[in-house]
Formats: sequence, C-alpha cells, structure tokens
Amino acid sequence: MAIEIVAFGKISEVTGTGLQAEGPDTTEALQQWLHNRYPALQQMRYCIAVNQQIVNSHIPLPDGAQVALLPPFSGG
Amino acid sequence: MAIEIVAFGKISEVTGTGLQAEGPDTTEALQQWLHNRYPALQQMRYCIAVNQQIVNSHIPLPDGAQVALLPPFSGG
Amino acid sequence: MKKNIFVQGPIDAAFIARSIEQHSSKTGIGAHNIFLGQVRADQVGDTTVSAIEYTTYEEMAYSRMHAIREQLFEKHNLTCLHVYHSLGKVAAGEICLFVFASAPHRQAATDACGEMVEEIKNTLPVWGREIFCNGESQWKVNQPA
Amino acid sequence: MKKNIFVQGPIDAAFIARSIEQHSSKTGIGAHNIFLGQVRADQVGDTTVSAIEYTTYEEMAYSRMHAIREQLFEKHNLTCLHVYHSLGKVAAGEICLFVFASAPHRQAATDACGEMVEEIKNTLPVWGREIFCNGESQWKVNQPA
Repeated sequence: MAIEIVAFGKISEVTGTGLQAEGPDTTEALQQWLHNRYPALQQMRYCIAVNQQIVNSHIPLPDGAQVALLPPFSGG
Repeated sequence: MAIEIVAFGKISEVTGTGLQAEGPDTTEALQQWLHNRYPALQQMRYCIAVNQQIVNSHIPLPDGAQVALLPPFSGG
Repeated sequence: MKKNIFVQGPIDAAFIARSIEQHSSKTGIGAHNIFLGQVRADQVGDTTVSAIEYTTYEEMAYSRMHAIREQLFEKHNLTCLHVYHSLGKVAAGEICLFVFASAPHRQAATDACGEMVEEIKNTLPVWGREIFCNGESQWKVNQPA
Repeated sequence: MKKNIFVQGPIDAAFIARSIEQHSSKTGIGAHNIFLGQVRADQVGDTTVSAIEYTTYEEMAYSRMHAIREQLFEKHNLTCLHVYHSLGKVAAGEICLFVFASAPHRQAATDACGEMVEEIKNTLPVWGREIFCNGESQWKVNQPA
C-alpha cells in the first residue's frame, strides 16, 4: 500500500513538494498521518484530490494513488 | 427660418441625404412637410434628432437647426 | 474633447495588439475585457453576406459616445474605456467593432464592456448595409442580444 | 486530447493578435469576448508587488479545464473557447491570463468568457506567489469578483 503525496503552494512549504506514505488506506488515515508528521497543517486550509479528483468526504485510497494537498487556488 | 435636414440609412433612400426646409418652425410641422413631400416616409420607422439630440416629443425648431432623420441603428 | 471613434475599413489584429501593449505601463490595471464584433457571412435567402458597409451621423455619434463614457466611468471603477468602430466596407470574417475596458478588478471591466456594447447597438447612430455575394444589398437590422 | 493551456512567462500581445487573426476564416462568428488578466503592482504594507510567480498541478489542471470547456460548450452556442495561463514569473503590467470566447451572437461569447474566468479563479489548481520590490514574497489570495 504505497501512496504518493504531492503538495502545492503554501502547503508545500510545510511538507515539501513530494513524499510517500506506506500505511494509510483511507483519506482519513492519511490526513491523520500527515497531521502527526506536520502539526502546522492542522491550522491550514487545504483540500485533497485523489488521482486528480477533489474529494469532499473521506474515501478508501486505491494502491498507488496520487494524493494532492491543495491550498486555496490563486490563479488568473 | 431655415432648417437643414440630414437623413441616414434607409430613410436617405427616400429623401436623399441632405435637404432644406424654409417654412416649418416645429418638429411637428416639419414632419407634416416631410410626409407631404415623401409619402413613403409615413410607413417607415425613424426618429428625429434636433442639433444631435433625439427628441421624444414635438418641440419648436430654433432657426438654423440641424434636423436628422434616423432609422433604427444597426452598428456593431 | 470629443474623441474620434471611427476607423476606415476593418480593425486589424495588429491595432488591437498595440492597444493592449499601451496598457502595460498602467500597473493599477488587473483586468481587461475586450469585445470584438466580426462580420458574419449570414445566409439570407439563397445568397450570403459578403461584407457590411457602415455609415454614421458623425457629430451625433461623438457626443453620444462622450455621454456613454461619462456614464460608465461614473458607474464603474474603470481605468480606461476605448471604442473603435469601422466605417465603410468590412468583409465577412473581419472585425468591425473593438471595445476595450480596463479596471483594477474584473467585475468593473466586464460589466462596463458589456454595457458599452449594448449602448453601441441601441443608441449609437451607425447603420450597416449588408452586401451580398450576388451583388444585391439591404439595410441591416440589429437583433436583440 | 487534453490541451495544454500553459505558457511559460507572460502572454504577449502579438500572440493575442495571432489568435484573433486565426478566427477570420470562421465566418459564422459574430462576436469575440476576450478577458485578459494583468499583474497589478499592488501596494502591500510599505512595498509593492513587482511580479507574480505561478505554479500548477498540471495533470489536474488539464482534466479540470477539459471538464469546464465541455460544460460551457453544452450550455452556450459557442464556436471556440481558448484559455492560456502563464506559469513562472510575470511582471507587473504583463498579461498572465487570456480567455477567448467566440460565438455567432454576443450573449454566448460574453457569458461563456465570464463563466470561464470565474471557473479558473475558483477551480483551476494554479497558485500565484507575489514577489515584492523589497525581495520578499507571499502566496497570493484571490478576492471574490
């Protein structure tokens, strides 16, 4: 069960741009894992995309999933 | 009492682009004068501007006024 | 004081590019909204529009445009608002109207540009004559938006 | 299938002019609406924005843009809808976003362009970092329209 994590914008300053997680098999478990490792994340606004789709509730993570941590967008 | 009359678009095909009227001293009298002279105008949609201002009710014509006959606009 | 807004013939893309470039020194601008009217090769009966020929009542057009600009600058927080309209012949596929609104924020630029286009269509003394491929022609009638 | 929408650095006026010219052969088009985002030299505290540096989550941006385009083509009678967004550094006064909607009639072009800009601001995974004249920087936060 390997999860690839990519982070952008302000979040990437806390986590770096790319990391791997071996244990978590749901977005909830992954978020717990992230918040333990990077407590600063708990105070930050971000949403999660699994394989490029934003998830609004917690879902199981397919093996090899790419999870993205996305702070509020500011393009345009 | 000389009035300069300019006409545009479809109206100018009936009246020509420029003419003079000596008698009429109100927009109402002028319109009567025009409709006698060019009966086809009675069936046509147009509005009147006096010195570049569209008039929505009849007004006296100042001497030397420029009266414009304006069919519906179709710019842009 | 009353600006000329008319261009003889079509408005070309290089002219539009120069207008955009000239705004790069105005660093308070965050948004430009541009409207371009392009002559459509409409099918009418068994022929097609090949060009539109525009005429105007020039003195009235200038004073009308002056009034519209004053009204839109009063209503919206705008930096610039430019209008160029063709006179004479503009072929199908060519540009006959260029409205360019610039503002610190997008809402003002977008609203002012849209309102300007409506004012031009409804209140600017300009008339288009559609010239058809078969050599005939007729006065254009604007459709509501 | 999923079109690249990104341009390295600023979008220049000549590029915009070429895009406009390429539409002259589409003689069913009657209206173009163009939105341009320009980097504003905002005052923040006692310094000023000198540039914005853009990054994206590229794979997600392409699939998101694909979905927005499908939705807008379904909703409006459009001929074309193009989007170009800068990545990397764009200086104050330069163009970072170019949205170009074309349609037979103006309402569709104007609405689609405005809706596309809102979707980009709200749902496209792009982040801007404001770079200040004093050398410092901060992540940009989009204001509502």
